[in-house]
Amino acid sequence: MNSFAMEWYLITLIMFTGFYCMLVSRSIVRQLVGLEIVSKAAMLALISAGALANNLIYAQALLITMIVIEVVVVAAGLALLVKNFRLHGAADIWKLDSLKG
Amino acid sequence: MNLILIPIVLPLAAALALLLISEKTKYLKELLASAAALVSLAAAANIFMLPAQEFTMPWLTESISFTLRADSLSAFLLLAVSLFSAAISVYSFSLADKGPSKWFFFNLLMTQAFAAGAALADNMVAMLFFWEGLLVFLYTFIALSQPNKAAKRTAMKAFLINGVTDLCLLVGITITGYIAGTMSMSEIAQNKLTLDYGWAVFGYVLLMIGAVSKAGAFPFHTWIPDAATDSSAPFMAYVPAAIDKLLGIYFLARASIYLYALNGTMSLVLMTLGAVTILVAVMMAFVQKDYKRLLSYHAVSQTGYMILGIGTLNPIGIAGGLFHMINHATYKSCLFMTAGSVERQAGTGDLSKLGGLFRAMPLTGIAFIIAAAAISGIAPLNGFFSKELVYKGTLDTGWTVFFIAAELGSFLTLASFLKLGHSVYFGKRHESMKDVKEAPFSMLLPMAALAAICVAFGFGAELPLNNFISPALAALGVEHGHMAGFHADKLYFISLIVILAAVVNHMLGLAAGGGKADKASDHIHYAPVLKETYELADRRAFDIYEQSMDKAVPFFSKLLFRVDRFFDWAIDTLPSGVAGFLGGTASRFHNGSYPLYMALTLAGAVVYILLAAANGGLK
Amino acid sequence: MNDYRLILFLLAALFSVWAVMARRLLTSAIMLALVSVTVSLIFFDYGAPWAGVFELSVCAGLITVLFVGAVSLIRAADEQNPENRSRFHALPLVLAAFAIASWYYLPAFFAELSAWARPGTGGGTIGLALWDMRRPDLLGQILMLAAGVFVIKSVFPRRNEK
Amino acid sequence: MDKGLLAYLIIPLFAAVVIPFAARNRPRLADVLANVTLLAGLANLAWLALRPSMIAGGFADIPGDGFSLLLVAAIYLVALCVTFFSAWFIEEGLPNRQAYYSLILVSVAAMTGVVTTSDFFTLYVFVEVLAVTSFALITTDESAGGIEGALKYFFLTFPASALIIVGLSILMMTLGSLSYENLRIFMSSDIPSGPVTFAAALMLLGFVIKSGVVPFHAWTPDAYQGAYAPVSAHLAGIVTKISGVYAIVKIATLLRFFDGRATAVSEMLMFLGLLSIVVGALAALKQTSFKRMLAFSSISQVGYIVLAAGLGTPLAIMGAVFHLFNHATFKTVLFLNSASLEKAAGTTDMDKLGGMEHPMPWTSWTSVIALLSTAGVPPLSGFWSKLLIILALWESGLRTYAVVALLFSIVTLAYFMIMQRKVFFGRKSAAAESASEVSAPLLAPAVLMSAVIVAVGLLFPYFYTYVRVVAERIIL
Repeated sequence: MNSFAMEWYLITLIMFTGFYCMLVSRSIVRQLVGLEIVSKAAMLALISAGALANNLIYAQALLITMIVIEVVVVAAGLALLVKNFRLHGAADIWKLDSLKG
Repeated sequence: MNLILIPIVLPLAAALALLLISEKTKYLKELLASAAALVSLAAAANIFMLPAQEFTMPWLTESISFTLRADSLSAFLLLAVSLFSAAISVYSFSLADKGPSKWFFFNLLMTQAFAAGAALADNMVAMLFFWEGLLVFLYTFIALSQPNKAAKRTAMKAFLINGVTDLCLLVGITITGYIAGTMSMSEIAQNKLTLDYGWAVFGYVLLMIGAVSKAGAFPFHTWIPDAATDSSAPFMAYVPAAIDKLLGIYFLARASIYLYALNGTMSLVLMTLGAVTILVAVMMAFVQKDYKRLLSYHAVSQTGYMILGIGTLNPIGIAGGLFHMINHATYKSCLFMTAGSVERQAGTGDLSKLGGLFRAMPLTGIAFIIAAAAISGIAPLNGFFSKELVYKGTLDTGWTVFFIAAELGSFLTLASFLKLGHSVYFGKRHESMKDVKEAPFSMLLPMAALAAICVAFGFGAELPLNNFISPALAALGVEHGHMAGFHADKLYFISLIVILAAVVNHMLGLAAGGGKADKASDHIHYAPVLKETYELADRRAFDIYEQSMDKAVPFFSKLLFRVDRFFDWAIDTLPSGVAGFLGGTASRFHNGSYPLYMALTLAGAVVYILLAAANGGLK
Repeated sequence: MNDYRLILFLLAALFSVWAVMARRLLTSAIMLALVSVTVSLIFFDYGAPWAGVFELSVCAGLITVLFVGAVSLIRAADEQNPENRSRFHALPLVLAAFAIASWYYLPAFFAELSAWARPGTGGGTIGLALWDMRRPDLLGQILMLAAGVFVIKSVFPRRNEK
Repeated sequence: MDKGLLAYLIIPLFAAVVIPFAARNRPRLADVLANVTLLAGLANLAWLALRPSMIAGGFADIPGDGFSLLLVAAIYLVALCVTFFSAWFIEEGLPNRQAYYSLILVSVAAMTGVVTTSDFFTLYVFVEVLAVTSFALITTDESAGGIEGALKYFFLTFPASALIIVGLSILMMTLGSLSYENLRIFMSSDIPSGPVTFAAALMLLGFVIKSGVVPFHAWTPDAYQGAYAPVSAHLAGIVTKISGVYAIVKIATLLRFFDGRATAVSEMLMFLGLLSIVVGALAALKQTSFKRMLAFSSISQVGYIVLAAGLGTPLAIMGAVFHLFNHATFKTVLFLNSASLEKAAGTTDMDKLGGMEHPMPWTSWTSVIALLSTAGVPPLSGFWSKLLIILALWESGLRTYAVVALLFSIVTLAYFMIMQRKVFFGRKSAAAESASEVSAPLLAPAVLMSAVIVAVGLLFPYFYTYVRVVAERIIL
C-alpha cells in the first residue's frame, strides 16, 4: 500500500464522519459542522491528488477558489439558520416537516 | 382540357357554384343546373361519337392511377346518365315538391358527376371512389327531399344498406385487384380471371353483391319503396329508376363478363337471383295502393330481368339485359315523371282517391300509357324487344323454369299497370279533382321525350341494337350474331297470351272489387296463403334491414355494450386504481422528514458509487 | 507517507469525530477550527503553503468566527432542548466498523487509482496559475462574493424607518 | 470560457452591483434596471441567433457550440419573465427588493457562467454561486415554507459538491487538466478509460443530486413548493436545470456514451432517468397543492432529459437539449400561473380552488397550452422533444424504455388534466367567486412564454435545424 492510498483511506473516514453527522444530528449548526467536515475531506483529497500528480500549484489555485466558496456557503447556511431561528425559535431541522405529500 | 373530363367536372363545378347562389333567386339555379346537364349531355354525345378515349393521371401509387376510359360501353352509359340528368333537371324546373331547390340541384349534379365518373373509370379504385361518393349524395338527396323525419330515417336506411354492400364491393375489388395484380379493368380483361380459385369466387360474389344491390335487386331493395313514399318523384325518377339501375347493371356486366369468366353454377346463381327478384317484387307491386310505391316495386322487379339476362351469359341474353337496362331507365323515369305530375296537379298519389284524370291531363296520360305498355312488354314498344331478347337467352340456356317465371312476372306487371292506369286515368273522377289541369310544359317535355324514345326504340329496335348494344357488347368482348327487330315468332304469341290473361284477370278483379279499379288486385291480395304472406310482408318480415334493426342490432349492441363496459373498466378503472395506489404510496413517502430524505440521498449515493466503481473499468 | 503526516491525518479524523460528538455546540465549532488548523498543517506538509495560509486564515479564522456568532445566538434555545445523544455515542463504533470493513477494499482501490496518475510538470507560481490558467475562476470568485453580499443583505435588510 | 458570450455574464453582474446603490431610495428603479438589463440581453441574443441570414444559413455561423447560446437565451427569457412578473407581484414595502433583483441578476450571471464555461472546476464554481443565490431567493418572503424548502435544498444538495470535488481531484490526477476538451480527446482515444470514467461518474452523481433525480429528489418538491412564488418559476424553470441537468447532458456527451464507452455509467444514468419519470409522475397524481404537483412533474420531465442524456446518441442528445429548452418554457408558464393564482385567490391548494376559468380565462388557457406541451401533445413544442427522445430510445433497441416513456407521457397528461379540472374547470368555488383576473403585466410573461411554446412547436423545422447543429457540435 502506498501513502496515497492510506491518505485517501483516512480522507474517506473523515468524510464518513461528516456524512454521519449530517444524517443523525437535528441541530442545523451541527449539520453545518458535518458539511464543513465533508468539504475539508474533499479539500484534502484535492491537494493529495495534486501532490501525487506533481501538480500542486494547479491544485492550490483550485483550492483557494474553493475556500472562498466555502466561506460564502457557510455564511449562507448560517443566514438560513438565523432566519429559521427568528421564525421558529429553534434550530432543529427534523422539526421542519410542514411540506409533505 | 380533355373532353372526357367535361361530364364529370362540369356538373361538379356547377353544383359547387349552386351553393353560392341564394335560395331566394327565382330561376337562376334551375337554369344553371339545366344548362350544365345539357352541356354535359352534348359532351357525352360527342364522346360517344368519337373513338375510345383515355385520360390518365398518376394518383395514389404507381399501380393505382386515376384512369378514365371511354370505351363504347362506358360511353353509352355516360350518354344515358347525361340524358336522364338533363331530362330530370328540365322536369324539375317548376316542380315544387322536391325539397329546397338549391340542394336538390346540388345533389342532382353531384350524383351526375359521380355517376359519370363511375361509368368512365377504368381503374377499380377510382371507380370505387366515385361509387362511394354516390352513397353520400344518395343520403343527402333523400334526407333533404322532404323536411320530415321519415325522409331522414329512409335516408339512413338507404345509406346503411348501400354502405354495407359498398363495403362488400370494396373488399371484392381489393381481392380482385390482388388476384389480378392490377387495378385496371382493361388490363384484367386481357387475361380474365376464372373461378377455379376459392378467393376468386369470393371476390366475384362480393363484386356481384355490390353491383346488384346498387341496381336494387332482392334482397337489397327494401329502401326503394320506402324512398318512394318518403322522397320526391324526381328523385325516384332519377336515382333508383335510372342512375342506380344503369350503374348497377353496367358493373354487373363488367364484373360477370369483362373481368371474370363465369362458370355454369354462377350463371345459375345469377339467373335464380334475377327470377326471384322479378317475382317477389312484382307480387308486391301488384297489391300496392300508391302510385309511386307501386312503380318503385316495379323498378325492383325489372332489375330481375336485367340480372336474368346477364346471368344467361349468352350474347342474346346479355344484349337483352343491357337493352332492358336502357329501356327500363327510359320508361321507368317517364312513369315516375307522370307520377310526379299527377301528384303535383292532383295533390295525392293515393289510388283510391284518384281517377278519371285522362281528360284533365291528356298528354301525361298518353305518356303514361306508352310507358306502361312498354314496361308490360307489349309489342312493338321497346320493352317488348328487350324482354324478348332476355326470354330468348333464357330459353337458350335450357332452363325453361326461369322463362316461365319471367313470363309470370310479365303477366303480373301488365295486370298491375292495368290496375294503375285504370284507377288513375280512367273511371270516375273524384269530386275534389274537378279543376285539375295539365302539368306545365317543362314537365311535359321530358316526359314526352322519354315516351318518344320508348316508341322509337320499339319500332326502330334495330337502331339502338346496332348503335348502342352491339358496340357495348363488343367493348365487353362478347361475340354475337345479328339481332333482329320485330318478328312474329312463338315468343310474340306467348306475349299475346299473357296480355289476354292479364286483361281477363283485370276484368275478374274489377268484378270482385265492385268495379273499383284500385281494388282490382284484391282477389289475389286476399287469396288464401297469399293473404298471410302479404300480411307478413306488410309487417316487413321479409325486410332484412328492418328485421336486423329490430332484433339483431339491439342484441348485438347490448352484447357489445357489455364487452365495452368490461374494456372500459379495464382501461379506466384498473389503471387509475393502480396509479392512484402507487401515487398515494409515493405521496405518503414524501412525508417531509429530513433524516429520511438524507438517508435516501446517502444510500442512493453509496449504491451509485459502488456500482460505478465496480463497473467503471477499475475492478 | 511519513509519520508526521499520518499523525496529522489521524488528528484531523479525531478532531472531526470530536466535533460531531461534542455536547455543546461551541465545542463543536472550536473542534471544527482545530480540524481546519490540522488540515492547514497537512497542506504545509504537502508543500502547498498558499493553500495552508488560506485554510488557516479563512477556514480556521473567519468561518469559526461566523460559527461562534451563530452558536451564541441560538445557544439558549439549544440548551433547553438537548439532542438525543445516543446516536452520537454510536459514531466511534460505526466509524470503526466502517474503517475495518473498508480496510479490505478501499486502500486497494485507491492504490489502483494512484497507478493511473499522470505526473504533471509542477512548474509555475501560484499567481501565474491563478491568473493564466484559472482566470474564469476569479470571475466566479467575484460573483460568489457578490452573491454572498446580496445574501447577507437580503437576510439582514435595512429596516425601514417607521 | 466562451469569450463571445462573456458579456452576458459581466453585464448582469454589473447591473446587480449597481442596483443597490442606484435604487437605494427608489425601489421601483430596481425593477426597471433589472428588466432593462435582461431585455437588452435577450434582444441582443435574438439578433445573434435569429437574424434572417443566420436562419437562411442553417445556423452554420452560430458562435461556439450553439448549446451555450441556446441556453443563455433560455436563461434570459425565463429570467426576464420572472423579473417582469416580480415587478408587479412584489408587495410594496418588501424590505429587500433591491437585493432580490440583485440576486436574480447574479444568478443569471452565474447560469451564464455555467453554460459558457469549458472547464469542470469553473462549472463547479458557478454552480455553487447559483446554489447560494437560490437559497436566498427562496426565502425572499420569509415564510415558514420558504425557509424549510431552502434548508432542505441546502443540506440535501451540498454533499454533492464534495462528490464533485473528489471527482475533480481524480480527473485532475489522471488527466492533468480539467477542461472539457481534454476529457473529450481522452474519451475519443483508445486508451482504457480507467478511473476517468469513475471520476466522471462521481461528478455525474453530484450533478444528479443537484438536478433532483430520483432517489436524490427529496428536496425538489419542498424547495419548489416553499419558494417565493415568482422564484419557484425561476428555480424550476431554469436554475436547477442549469445547475444540474445541463452538466449531466454535457458530461454525457463528453463521455461519448454513443461510442459504447462508459456503458455502465450510461445504463445507470438511464435507469435513474426512467425511475424519475415513473416516481415523479406517480407522485404528481395525488398532489393537492398546485406547486407541489408542478414540482413532481418537473422531476418527471427531468427524468426524460436524463434518460436521453444517458442514452447519448445524437438523436437522444438533440431530444435532451430540446426538452431542456422546452421545459424551461412550459414550467415557467405553469409556475407563473400558480403565482397568479396565489395572488388572485390567495391559495394554491387545488381542493380549495375550482372554476377559476371564469374569473381568470387567460391564466387558464396559458396553463392549458403549457400542460399540453408538457404532456407532449402535437403540435406543441413538448411533443417534438419527447418524440425525439422516444424515437432515439426505440432506434437503440430499448423498446421497454421507449414504451415506459410513452406511457408516462400519458400519465403526465392525466395528472395535468386532473389539475386543470380541479383548478380551472368544474364548479365555481368560493375562491373563484371573489377572485378576478390578475393585471395585464402579470399575464404578459405567461402569454409570451405560451407564444414561444406554440411558435417553437409550429416552427419545429427551423428549431430542429438549430438543435441538430448543436448536437453535431457538442458530440463531434
